[in-house]
Amino acid sequence: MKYVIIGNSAAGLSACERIKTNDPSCEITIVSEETYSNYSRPLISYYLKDKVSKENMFYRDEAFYLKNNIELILANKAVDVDSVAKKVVLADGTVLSYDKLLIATGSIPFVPPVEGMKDQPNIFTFLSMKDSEQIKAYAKKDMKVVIVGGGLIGLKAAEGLNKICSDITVLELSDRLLATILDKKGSDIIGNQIASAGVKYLLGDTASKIQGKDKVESLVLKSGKIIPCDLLVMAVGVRPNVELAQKAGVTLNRGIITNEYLETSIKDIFAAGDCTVSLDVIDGNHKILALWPNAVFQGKIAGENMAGKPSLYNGNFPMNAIDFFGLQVMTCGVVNSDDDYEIKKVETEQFYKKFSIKDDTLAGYILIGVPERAGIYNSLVRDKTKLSTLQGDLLDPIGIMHFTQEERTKKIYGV
Amino acid sequence: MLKKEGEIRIPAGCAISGIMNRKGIRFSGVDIITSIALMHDRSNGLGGGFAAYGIYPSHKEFYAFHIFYDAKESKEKTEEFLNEHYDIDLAGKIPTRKMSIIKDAPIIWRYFAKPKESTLIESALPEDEYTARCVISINSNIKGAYVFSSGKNMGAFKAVGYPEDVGEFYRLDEYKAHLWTAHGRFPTNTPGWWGGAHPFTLLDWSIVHNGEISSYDANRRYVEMYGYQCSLQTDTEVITYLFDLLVRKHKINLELAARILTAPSWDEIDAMDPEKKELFTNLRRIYSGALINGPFSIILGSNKGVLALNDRLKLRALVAATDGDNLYLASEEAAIKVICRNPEKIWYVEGGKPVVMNLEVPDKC
Amino acid sequence: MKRVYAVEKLCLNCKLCEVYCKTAHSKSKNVIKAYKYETPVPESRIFVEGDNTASLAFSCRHCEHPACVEACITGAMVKDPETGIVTNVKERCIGCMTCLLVCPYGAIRPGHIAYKCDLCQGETTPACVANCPNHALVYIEGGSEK
Amino acid sequence: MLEYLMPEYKVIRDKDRCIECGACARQCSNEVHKIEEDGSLSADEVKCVNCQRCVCLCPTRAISIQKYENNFRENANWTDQSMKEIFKQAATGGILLSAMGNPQPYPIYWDKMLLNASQVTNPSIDPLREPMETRTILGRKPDSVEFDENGRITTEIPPGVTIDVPIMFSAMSFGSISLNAQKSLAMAAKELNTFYNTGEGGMHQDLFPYADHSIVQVASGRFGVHKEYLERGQIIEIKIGQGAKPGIGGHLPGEKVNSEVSKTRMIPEGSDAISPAPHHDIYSIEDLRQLIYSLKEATGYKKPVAVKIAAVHNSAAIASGIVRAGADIVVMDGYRGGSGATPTRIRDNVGIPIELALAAVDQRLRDEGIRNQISLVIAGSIRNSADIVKAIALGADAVYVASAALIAMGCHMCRTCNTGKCNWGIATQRDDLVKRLNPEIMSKRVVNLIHAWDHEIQEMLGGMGINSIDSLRGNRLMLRGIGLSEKELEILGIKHAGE
Repeated sequence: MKYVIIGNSAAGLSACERIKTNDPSCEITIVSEETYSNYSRPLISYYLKDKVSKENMFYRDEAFYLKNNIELILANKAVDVDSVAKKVVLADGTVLSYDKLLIATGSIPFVPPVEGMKDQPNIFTFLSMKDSEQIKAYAKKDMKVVIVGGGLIGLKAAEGLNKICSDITVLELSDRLLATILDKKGSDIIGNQIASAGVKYLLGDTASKIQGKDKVESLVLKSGKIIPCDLLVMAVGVRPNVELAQKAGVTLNRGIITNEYLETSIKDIFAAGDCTVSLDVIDGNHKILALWPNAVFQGKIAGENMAGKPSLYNGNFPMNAIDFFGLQVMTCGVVNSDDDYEIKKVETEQFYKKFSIKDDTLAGYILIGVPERAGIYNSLVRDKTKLSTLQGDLLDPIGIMHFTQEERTKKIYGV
Repeated sequence: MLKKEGEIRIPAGCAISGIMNRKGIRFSGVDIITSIALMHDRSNGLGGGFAAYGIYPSHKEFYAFHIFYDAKESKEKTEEFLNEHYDIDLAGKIPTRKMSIIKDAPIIWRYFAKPKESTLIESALPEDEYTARCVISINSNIKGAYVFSSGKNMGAFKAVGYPEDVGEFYRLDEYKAHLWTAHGRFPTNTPGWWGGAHPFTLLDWSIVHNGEISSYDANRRYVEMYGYQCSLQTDTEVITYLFDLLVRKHKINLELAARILTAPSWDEIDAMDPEKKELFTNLRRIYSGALINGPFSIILGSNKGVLALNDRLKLRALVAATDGDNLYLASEEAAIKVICRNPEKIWYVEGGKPVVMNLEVPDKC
Repeated sequence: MKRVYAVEKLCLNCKLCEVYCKTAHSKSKNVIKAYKYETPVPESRIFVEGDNTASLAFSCRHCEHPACVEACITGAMVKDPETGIVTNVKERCIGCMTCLLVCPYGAIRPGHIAYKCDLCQGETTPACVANCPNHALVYIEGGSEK
Repeated sequence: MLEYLMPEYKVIRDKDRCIECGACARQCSNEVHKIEEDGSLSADEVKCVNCQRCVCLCPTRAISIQKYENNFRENANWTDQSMKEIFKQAATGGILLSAMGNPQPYPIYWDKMLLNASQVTNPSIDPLREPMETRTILGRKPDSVEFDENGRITTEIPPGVTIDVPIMFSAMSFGSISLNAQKSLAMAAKELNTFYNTGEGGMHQDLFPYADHSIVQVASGRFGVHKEYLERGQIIEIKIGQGAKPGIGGHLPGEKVNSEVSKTRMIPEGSDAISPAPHHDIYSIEDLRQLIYSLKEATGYKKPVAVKIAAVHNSAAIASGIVRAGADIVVMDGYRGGSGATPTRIRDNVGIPIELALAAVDQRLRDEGIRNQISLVIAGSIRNSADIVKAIALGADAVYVASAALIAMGCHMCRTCNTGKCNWGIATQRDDLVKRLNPEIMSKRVVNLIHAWDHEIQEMLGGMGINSIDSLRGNRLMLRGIGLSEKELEILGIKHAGE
């Protein structure tokens, strides 16, 4: 069997492993438009602040490709798919035929139009290794940095740049940082944390105009405020990279729609990772779940199905583990619907815990400063465990003893 | 002052020897003296003795009491006692040879006697038990008197000295017996008391023994529960009593009695067939006090025959040989070969496995 | 593979497993030095939960398909294909705790990096098991209940 | 009221070694150790009973328990001990309670007897090379047997039980000790092929698998006694007395009677289990005979019945009566024998040393010609294998051990069993403490101990030139007294060393 995988990151590589396991004699070709081989996208902020060396960015070495007999094509973009002839056309004209195709093209930055934005050399996005390298090369200590977007990418960029530049301002249009994964209280804690690290942030504001000749020199904000800017990072958000999927003609709804085997609307074309639409098992909605673990998980399922071993994807749910300036933040599922959910929370100077509960099951949580055993909360969400069966309160430090004896025996011995 | 047997327990090493003819053909004491003399080095001159069976055919219905007296008064008291309990048919000195090497001889007297009918009936005891009690009574109550032989048609002859000299002293070349046993003694300390020499006898039991049993006090306290008095504190004495208890009183056959004294190990018993296992388990349980432990070789004589026995671990030498109707037993092989150059069969007696020869025509000679 | 299993009814809540785990993962391998003189203070990879009435020592299950390995964004968390031992390579780990977030057993301890049981890296008997005073931890093959 | 009693112990914590792991605090049921808010540890020494649990559990050996040095004015008559006891009684008005055996400095006769060994005239035996038998059969037996013409024994032989080592575990009831402790002994008994004793408290169902190695006890309270219970035991023991408290019955405080104990004893949960001082159906020897035969009748004459008495002044005559009353095994418990709870005055002042009682009883039964008919088992602080060899040489068939087995399981003789807070999980019914005693580990330790003793017994036997325990029994020539008076030697029936 010939497999072609578009995308050389979490979902793509995870699929490779499963394909290889289930179909050892297969041929796999991976196509990536990146110049680097696989690297861990979430690590680009760590690379920026020199916490991770370049070599450690690559989480699978060359041997991985050799061992798995994978042909890796880098710096070459898949530009078209002929799903009838089962062929993929690359930017350089190469044509690859496939028996099964996986689209794992991930996300691309979403850059909203801003007045005055051209190809200024000091405007950056922050999603790829290349972005990180370029920022690293450009940034100097005394530069004034403005980051548009107080979400995950923006704050990670701020954290990475904080090591280099002393004047950083984050602009967030909504009323709180990390708006999609935190409530106001959580956001305030993060705000304090980044502020104490010397990063400024403005809420309810954003760049409305870029000023400067050849490069950005200052920004006019929505509020009318004008702030100087030597380095602008556009980190408003990402969207699924569905360009190729569109060419192939698969059904889309923002992201690629798949069935539970992660096959797209076109036979033998599968999709996995950030470019897809996933079922959120908590609220039952289909949405983009741009999460590393979900990408790996989907890649695995897609890989198995492609190799002929039926495997079901039952959906996932949003979850994040992030550390900001040394503060550990864990969030999952529903975190900001206080009116529709029963809320249990506790906040102290050291930590913040919040649980959203519905129908005796946990729908989401925020843990700031208390990462311990977050995985158990996650399992409660995933397994829809009836909270009334737990021995002890959710707000107590959770552990294996919260489960009934039968449950914990299962957990200990059930591996 | 050195204490004699009965006042203290004296460990001793020894030589033993025995010859028997199964048909009851009698022969003189020359061979047994030759045999025991060969093992001269195994004794130290502090005790020697013999037992002879079938020597008194003319008085075979009478108890033959051989008695040592230290003094006349002892003899008088004893004879008074004997006259009270027995009808004495014949009494007299046991004939001896004058020998410079045998010193300090006591008065040695012999009586052929039958229990007085009236006193026997009054005692309500069997004749043998009656006699045993009389012997024990003399030995423990009459100072200076010691009955060293009390069987019928048999006799023990013993003295302080080397056994070959003792044999000559008692003129054993002039006696004829179908079973002879002999003993040469090597005590580690003793003033040399004639009564302490071997064989030890009770009724027609005689025993010669080489060894030192480590179970002595357990055995002693066991037999003493059944009316015995171990006044000599010797192994020979306690072993004799054990045989007497098992064979005479409990009616256990001699071979089985030997298997009680040198009981098979629990490992052996566990491996036996169920019936045998039950038997030996019960015997070991009931007769645990009769188990003899420690090194010994013994030759036990009686009117029924002879039994030779080694301890369970075979810690003492004992050789047996057969030739024709004769059985030869000795501590050393050479002591057999010196009187029977080419026996038909010769072997080392196994630990705990008795060698028995029964007289085929008991009480006939 | 052999794993560490807790026998709940025997756990005393003494937490000596934690002490010896820390020591086993210290530089000096000496209890007192590990606790008092080493920086950073070594972390225990086994945790006793509960109280004197009911307690339980818990550590990594070294899953067949470990969620932590799948979720690791750096490639630090690896499962040895031969021994089955799941280890966090400390040189690669950046302490993002995604592994912790996905571990349904709560067996990973947060810190500068993620700390977890490495079965004492192939020691015949892991330190926690060897030092449990009541044999409440056993190191045995398989997963079926004892 | 002003407290006159000062703590008995000091808890010394070496700060240089303490790593503040808190194991001591979590392990101390007496709540001596405490973890302070800053994580440091403190100690309330008044509560310390010196059980050594914290010392043993401390991973850095940072703790030691020392005597609290506080001396009253010296007085050979009014000792500190006697004054402290008065303070205690003046404060509480109660009788003094204590546990385990008599700790007073009375003579220990075991230590005044020496054993013999073979030299030259009689070879010693090497137990590593030669078989060495310690198997013993207990029970009644005839003096002699009769055979049929096929050589089969026709005499009826009463039931006997076989033990591979002359050591059994004496009665400790479920209630006084934990089920795990009992189970450890039961498992050890099974492994060693010997017996443990349920004590007066019935048999918990978890011990049914070890029924073949059980001695069941019938004591004055009759707790837990029913037909099935009797049938489960291999030996039935009537307990008349106990060395630690001759003349009084047992007392299990209600706090120790949890639901399992209550079920097993067949008494209400939380109620005190008080055994009467006498058996109210035994006011004389003929009554004992009736009970012995009732028990035999109830169990079809299939099991030996033992009668256990405390060693008191006229034990010899009593023992003789017991043999004649039909008991198959006579058990005597000396005044150093242990107990879970006993009035201090009785423990320390009533009864006689087991060594003397044993010597007297064995001789008396021999004088009466009945020693061989029964088995004689003794108890009351057998501390090591030499004690056992000496006991058997004096005339015992086997010994019971209890304290030694408990020590093997961790008991440090703090002698506060009566509080029910045993930190070693032995003398307690608190679940959190009981589970500290893992029967798998503890049975192994007990087995190790008995194996070690058995080896030592074999070594000593071999040294004496004996290869079967049968030849040691009553073999008093193997003993010599040291530093004993003529009278003591006479009672013990042994000679002085040098004789």
